[in-house]
Amino acid sequence: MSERDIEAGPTRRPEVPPPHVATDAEVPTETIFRIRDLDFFYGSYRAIRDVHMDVAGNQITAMIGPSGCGKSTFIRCLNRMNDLIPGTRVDGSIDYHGQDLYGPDVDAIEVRRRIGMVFQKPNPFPKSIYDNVAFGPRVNGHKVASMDDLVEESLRKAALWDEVKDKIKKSAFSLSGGQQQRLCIARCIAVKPEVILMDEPCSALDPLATNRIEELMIELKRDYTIVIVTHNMQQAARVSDRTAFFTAEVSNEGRERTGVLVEFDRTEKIFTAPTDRRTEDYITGRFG
Amino acid sequence: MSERDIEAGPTRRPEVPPPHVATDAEVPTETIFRIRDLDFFYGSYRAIRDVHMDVAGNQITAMIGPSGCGKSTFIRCLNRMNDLIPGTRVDGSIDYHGQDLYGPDVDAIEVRRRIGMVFQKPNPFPKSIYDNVAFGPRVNGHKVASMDDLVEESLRKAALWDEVKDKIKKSAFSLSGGQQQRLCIARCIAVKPEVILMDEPCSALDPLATNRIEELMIELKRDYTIVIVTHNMQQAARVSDRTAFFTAEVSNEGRERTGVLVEFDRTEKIFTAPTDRRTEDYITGRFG
Amino acid sequence: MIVGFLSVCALLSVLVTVGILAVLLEEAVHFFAAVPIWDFLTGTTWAPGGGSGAAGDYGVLPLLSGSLMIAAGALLVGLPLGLATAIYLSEYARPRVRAVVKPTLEVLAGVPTVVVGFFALNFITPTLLRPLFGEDRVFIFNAAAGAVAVGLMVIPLIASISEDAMRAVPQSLREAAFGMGASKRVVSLRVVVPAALSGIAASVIVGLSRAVGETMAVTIAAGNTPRLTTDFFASIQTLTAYIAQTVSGEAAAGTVRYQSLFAVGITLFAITLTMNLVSIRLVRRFRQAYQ
Amino acid sequence: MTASTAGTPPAALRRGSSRSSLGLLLDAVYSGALFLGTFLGVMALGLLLWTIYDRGWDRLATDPGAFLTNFVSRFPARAGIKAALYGSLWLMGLTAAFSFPVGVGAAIYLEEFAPKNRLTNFVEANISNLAGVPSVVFGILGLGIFVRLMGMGPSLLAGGLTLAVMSLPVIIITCRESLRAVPDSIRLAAYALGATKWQAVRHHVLPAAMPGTLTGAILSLSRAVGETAPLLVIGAAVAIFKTPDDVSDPFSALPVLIFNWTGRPQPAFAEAAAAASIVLLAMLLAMNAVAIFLRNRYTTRW
Amino acid sequence: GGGGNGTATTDSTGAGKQAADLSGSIVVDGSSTVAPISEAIAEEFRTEQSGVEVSVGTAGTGGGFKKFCAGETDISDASRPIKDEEKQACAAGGVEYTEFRVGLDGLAVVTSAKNTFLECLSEKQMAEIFKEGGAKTWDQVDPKFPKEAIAIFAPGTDSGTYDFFVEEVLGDPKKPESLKPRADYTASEDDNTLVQGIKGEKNSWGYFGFAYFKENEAVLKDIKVSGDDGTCVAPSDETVESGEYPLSRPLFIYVKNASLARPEVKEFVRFYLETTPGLIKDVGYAPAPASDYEGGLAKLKSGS
Ligand SMILES: Nc1ncnc2c1ncn2[C@@H]1O[C@H](COP(=O)(O)OP(=O)(O)OP(=O)(O)O)[C@@H](O)[C@H]1O
Ligand SMILES: Nc1ncnc2c1ncn2[C@@H]1O[C@H](COP(=O)(O)OP(=O)(O)OP(=O)(O)O)[C@@H](O)[C@H]1O
Ligand SMILES: [Mg+2]
Ligand SMILES: [Mg+2]
Repeated sequence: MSERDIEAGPTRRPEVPPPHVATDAEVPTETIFRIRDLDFFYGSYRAIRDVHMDVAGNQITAMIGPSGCGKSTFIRCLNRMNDLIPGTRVDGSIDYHGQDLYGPDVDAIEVRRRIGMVFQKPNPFPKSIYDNVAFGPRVNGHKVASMDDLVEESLRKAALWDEVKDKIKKSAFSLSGGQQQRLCIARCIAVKPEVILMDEPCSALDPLATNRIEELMIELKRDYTIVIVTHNMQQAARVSDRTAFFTAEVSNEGRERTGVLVEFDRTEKIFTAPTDRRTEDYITGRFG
Repeated sequence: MSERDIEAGPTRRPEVPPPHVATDAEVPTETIFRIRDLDFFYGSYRAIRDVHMDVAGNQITAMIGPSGCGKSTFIRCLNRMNDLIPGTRVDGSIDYHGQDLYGPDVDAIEVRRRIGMVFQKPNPFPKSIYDNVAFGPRVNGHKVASMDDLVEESLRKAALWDEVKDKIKKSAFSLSGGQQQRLCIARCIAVKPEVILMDEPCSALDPLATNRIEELMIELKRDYTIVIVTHNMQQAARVSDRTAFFTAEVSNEGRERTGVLVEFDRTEKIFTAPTDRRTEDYITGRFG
Repeated sequence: MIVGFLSVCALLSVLVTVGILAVLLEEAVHFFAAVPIWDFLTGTTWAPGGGSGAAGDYGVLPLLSGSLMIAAGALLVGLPLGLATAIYLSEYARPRVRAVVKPTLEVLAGVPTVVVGFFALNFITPTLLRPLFGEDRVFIFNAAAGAVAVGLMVIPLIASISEDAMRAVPQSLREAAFGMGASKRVVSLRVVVPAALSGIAASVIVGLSRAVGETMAVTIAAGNTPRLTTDFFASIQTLTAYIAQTVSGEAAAGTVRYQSLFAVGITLFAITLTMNLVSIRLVRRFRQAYQ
Repeated sequence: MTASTAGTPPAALRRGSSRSSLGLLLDAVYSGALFLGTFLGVMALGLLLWTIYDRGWDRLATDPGAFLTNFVSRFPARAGIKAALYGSLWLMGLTAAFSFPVGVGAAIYLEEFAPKNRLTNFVEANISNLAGVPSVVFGILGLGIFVRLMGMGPSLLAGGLTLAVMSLPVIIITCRESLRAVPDSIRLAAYALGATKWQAVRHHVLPAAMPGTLTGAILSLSRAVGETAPLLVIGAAVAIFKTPDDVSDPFSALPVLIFNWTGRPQPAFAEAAAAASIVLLAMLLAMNAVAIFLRNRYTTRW
Repeated sequence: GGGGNGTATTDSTGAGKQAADLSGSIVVDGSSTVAPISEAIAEEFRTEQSGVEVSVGTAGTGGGFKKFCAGETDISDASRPIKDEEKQACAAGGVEYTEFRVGLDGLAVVTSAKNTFLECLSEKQMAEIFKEGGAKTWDQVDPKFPKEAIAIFAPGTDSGTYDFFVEEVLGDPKKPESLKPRADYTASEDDNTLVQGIKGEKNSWGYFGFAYFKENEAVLKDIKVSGDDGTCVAPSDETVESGEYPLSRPLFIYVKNASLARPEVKEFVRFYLETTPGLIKDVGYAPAPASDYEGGLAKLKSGS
């Protein structure tokens, strides 16, 4: 958006190589998100800095990086979820299909209709399982032939149907942690958004369920664009087309931790021949 | 507790081999929990059935199994956390150091002081980070030389100190998902219970943080007994001494899903030479 | 469109205030033309002339002290009992007990205040206060009885509203504390109450407002003697009692006596407004948000 | 070997094995005090109910039919509450119909939509302040605005509006608090599904806030229905020999009648007043039952 | 005094005709003291004119006049004569009216049944008790009485009873030579409340409506009142009605002349004046001298 003076601000920038970010030329598909110079502030605290990234359509883009490096913050910028936290600020630009997401005449609601999200902490509504899933289509005014079918289909895709089919009218709060997580996935895909943002969608899932969700993602990417945050490197390697590695840069004598995008490239490349030293450190052996 | 008629009840039990459970003889250390014939009911729904298990002291016992099979339910029985959900019922017996945990003159508060817990969903108090950690020692009336030191130590152990040391008085809600999870671990170890129950303590953590928590567990087991629930098979294999595999048994035409303990043995044995077919299926290749 | 409707609703409450101020000021200005505002605010005798138009003394302090005594006394009774009830119902009581006690208390919020007044006069004073503090010490009409009566009326408000606030605290917070071996006392006092503080404060504001604004019960039980005193066993008069007495009395419109009721009304308005501004400040400082 | 080198041998899980006796004592004192507090409150209020029952039951029970269907009379034995009962029922309906939607609407606006600024703060203070305005003053307001300015006369509509205005503050305050208590994660979840603010409120936040809101409605409507002074001021009748047909009719109301009867010299009127109080409370209970039923339905534990 | 009789002309329905076919509604508001009489009349009137709806409110004499002079009511109940301020308001509101006296309310001067020394008080002694800076203990009223504090219970300054008593005992407050009433006593607008207070304090003294004394004779003791001639008179239905008992105040209704032009109002007022003497004792008051009612009926005739 605005031309920011990169060197301004009180932060002493440590000497690090500039991030290696694959350019558009390497990407065959259409660019859905075009992110430039993105900074995000919680009050005066800068949580992420200078993110430059292009998210391609019909692909799965994975975000990896240590806890607290700003992955959730970043992904929440993509559908303006952060608008809802008071005292926050976005700098830089995110274009969605060429349109500035934070432009003055952009309706955040419309943005969120098109760009769905699954949160890191499962947050079902205090309603029945059925109503949790049916809510999205209802409020989006989707004409559905049969809501029951849509609910079943969504729950099936999220690998939850078998477990809940007999208690579909029971409270979503009576589900186990992993079941709630899958419910939130089902809820998100039921509205059929254009882009699906998933913040660690499999963190509470066993390998079997994880596998089913991964299959779902691969199936979905034919029609949708998917961005996921994951701590599971294998998962990123398995499902994603491109991977972004974030890390927290410590400066000002350890007082400031700012998330930066270290490297963003084809997943294969990231996991086999990372350009940045830090990526390599993170990917390789040392950490289980 | 009571002699239950195993064949009674409306559930048609499918033909399955009896669980293979290592007997006490194979266990070198003292038995801390002696669980017999444990059934747990949410209202009329039986979530777990017939669990028979001995948890050894100064060991890490891992619970694995598909989502919704009753791991959380089971682990919450061990410190009577389930007492707080109205309409639930425990059948069978859990002895803790030879004393019936559900006996008439047992004080549930006393139980929970000795048997601490980290929950599956991070649940920090709406207080500062510092107060979250200091809460337990304060209310338990621990005499501590310096609360500041205790807080720092606990946060260090949970691999969170560096990230939060400059915002220790800020609200715990301003932490990232993984940071909240580590905060809950720090909060739990600050009260120094005899047993620590951890329900997926690393689900939101990156490999680095996970590694640190695992190191913590191994360090802690010198003095404490640890029971963890994890979906991460590698984690179970890495840290635990013994592993229990649970699964959900489907009966009554798919209408009833009850958690059962399939196999419980030394971790090495479970991962290399499982006795039960279902364990093997779960452990091996097919899933991630 | 909907937001428009909603904002109109909010606007309405402002209009009500404007309306009240308008109807009060309309007459109060005449009053203050006759009685200097300084005399009104600092005078220590309240002796309005009778309806016959005799001149009187209009020093509001006796009424003010009466109102403050009743409010303080009512809070002294209502706050501990109300909060105890709220915590008990939310954290301790079995669902059945709660299902009975809470609605019962709420019905009591609707007992006509006349009835409560007579209860105080015929029961609280003779069978509670007098045996306890001595027949000679306790006048038949006394501030204490009025305060207890109003305190009783405040209980359902504080208990019920606070209880709802406490129950809205997510169970996961309780679990977190119980999981560390906290007792119910600790959980309720250190986790639930702080998390529900905003709602509890609201209940106290509502209760206190009711205590200050209550009329009939006080009129009957506490007597109607405007008197600057701190003796809880003496008969007093509150601002509201004076208003009620005058509004449906004999005083002719246009007399200072009649206009004085509007001046008292404005005073009351100013007091409650200050009280509320202060309490909102306080609450904001201590509020904990949860997710 | 012991499980914990740090501490006590793993023995008793009995009460007090690790907790200090002071702590235990405090626990006991605390729970005792809570129980006692609740008990005292309920007792006192029970006693109050009993005195009403004691005074009024005989009068009510001797000929309930006549008591309910007679109009007032100068002879206490013949006096009935018909007009007042109808009037109160009408008032109850009107008051609820006005104050609940408006109160909830205002609360939603202030809590969910209004920008958080000085103005909202002021409006908030102003609403709490209205809660402390004595009912008589609302009567004066009603007389000035509804009866005179808007030309409604001493009609049911004017009475209902006056009581509604009086009930508003408590409904708004409690509804706001309940909205505030709804975890943000619920709002976020709804927004992420593309819900508008209003949809999120309408489908999730408001239902979750319903229990508290209904409590506020119960409390404030109970008060409104039991209120005398404002009705007297706007001109409710103590004696009227006709039940209202529509909202423009003059009316009587139970508390007005009760007040009037308790002021009469004959003790028999005091008994009739107590009997009328019983009817009023029964009416309230019936009204509350609806709200309580709804409240129980909406109750969720997070 | 009355505000002059109206100029309304006779209605075609015909006055005085006892037809059961009248309809319309009549709004009565004002003093809660007079309301029981109006209520009783309305109750009886129904049997004659079931088509006429009468409603009786109790906004107080002052509140009643405010409405009356704004033209909102047909009849205003009053426990005192209309005041100058109110006359002005009525004139400003264009409301002309006729005053009718409808009854007498005796004031009983009482003490607790536990009291042993109070039998009769002169108006002078009562002035001593009730004036500003008056007696604190009984011996200051009469040296024969014990030195005990006087506990005074009396209607609030805003009641007609108070006004009447003050004027009767202390003199017209508008005259500078009159005594000022004291303010440090326990007041209540509700006579039943006063009864409770007086019965509970053995050195109590107070005054209120006679009817309340009659209903509580067991716990109260009446004090005879002696006027200028020095004879002690006890209050009773007879002494109040005959005027022998000095402390009784008149009760009024004020009727809007424009309303009197309506046949149902006129009929109601006529009925009021004719029926009141027969039923006023039911509600605890005494009838006014017969001449008052006759005069009223005459006014009614001439007015139409
Ligand atoms: N409060 C409750 N009321 C009713 N049923 C419940 C409740 N909590 C859990 N269940 C059910 O009990 C079963 C076991 O749940 P539990 O939470 O123990 O699973 P879990 O093994 O921890 O799963 P996950 O790995 O997904 O956390 C599930 O089918 C769940 O739906
Ligand atoms: N609401 C908030 N207010 C202030 N700081 C916040 C807030 N939310 C997060 N932060 C801080 O911003 C940084 C990035 O947080 P974020 O949630 O984006 O991390 P993350 O990469 O998602 O981590 P995790 O893997 O643990 O979920 C963290 O240091 C965190 O403490
Ligand atoms: Mg995150
Ligand atoms: Mg679980």
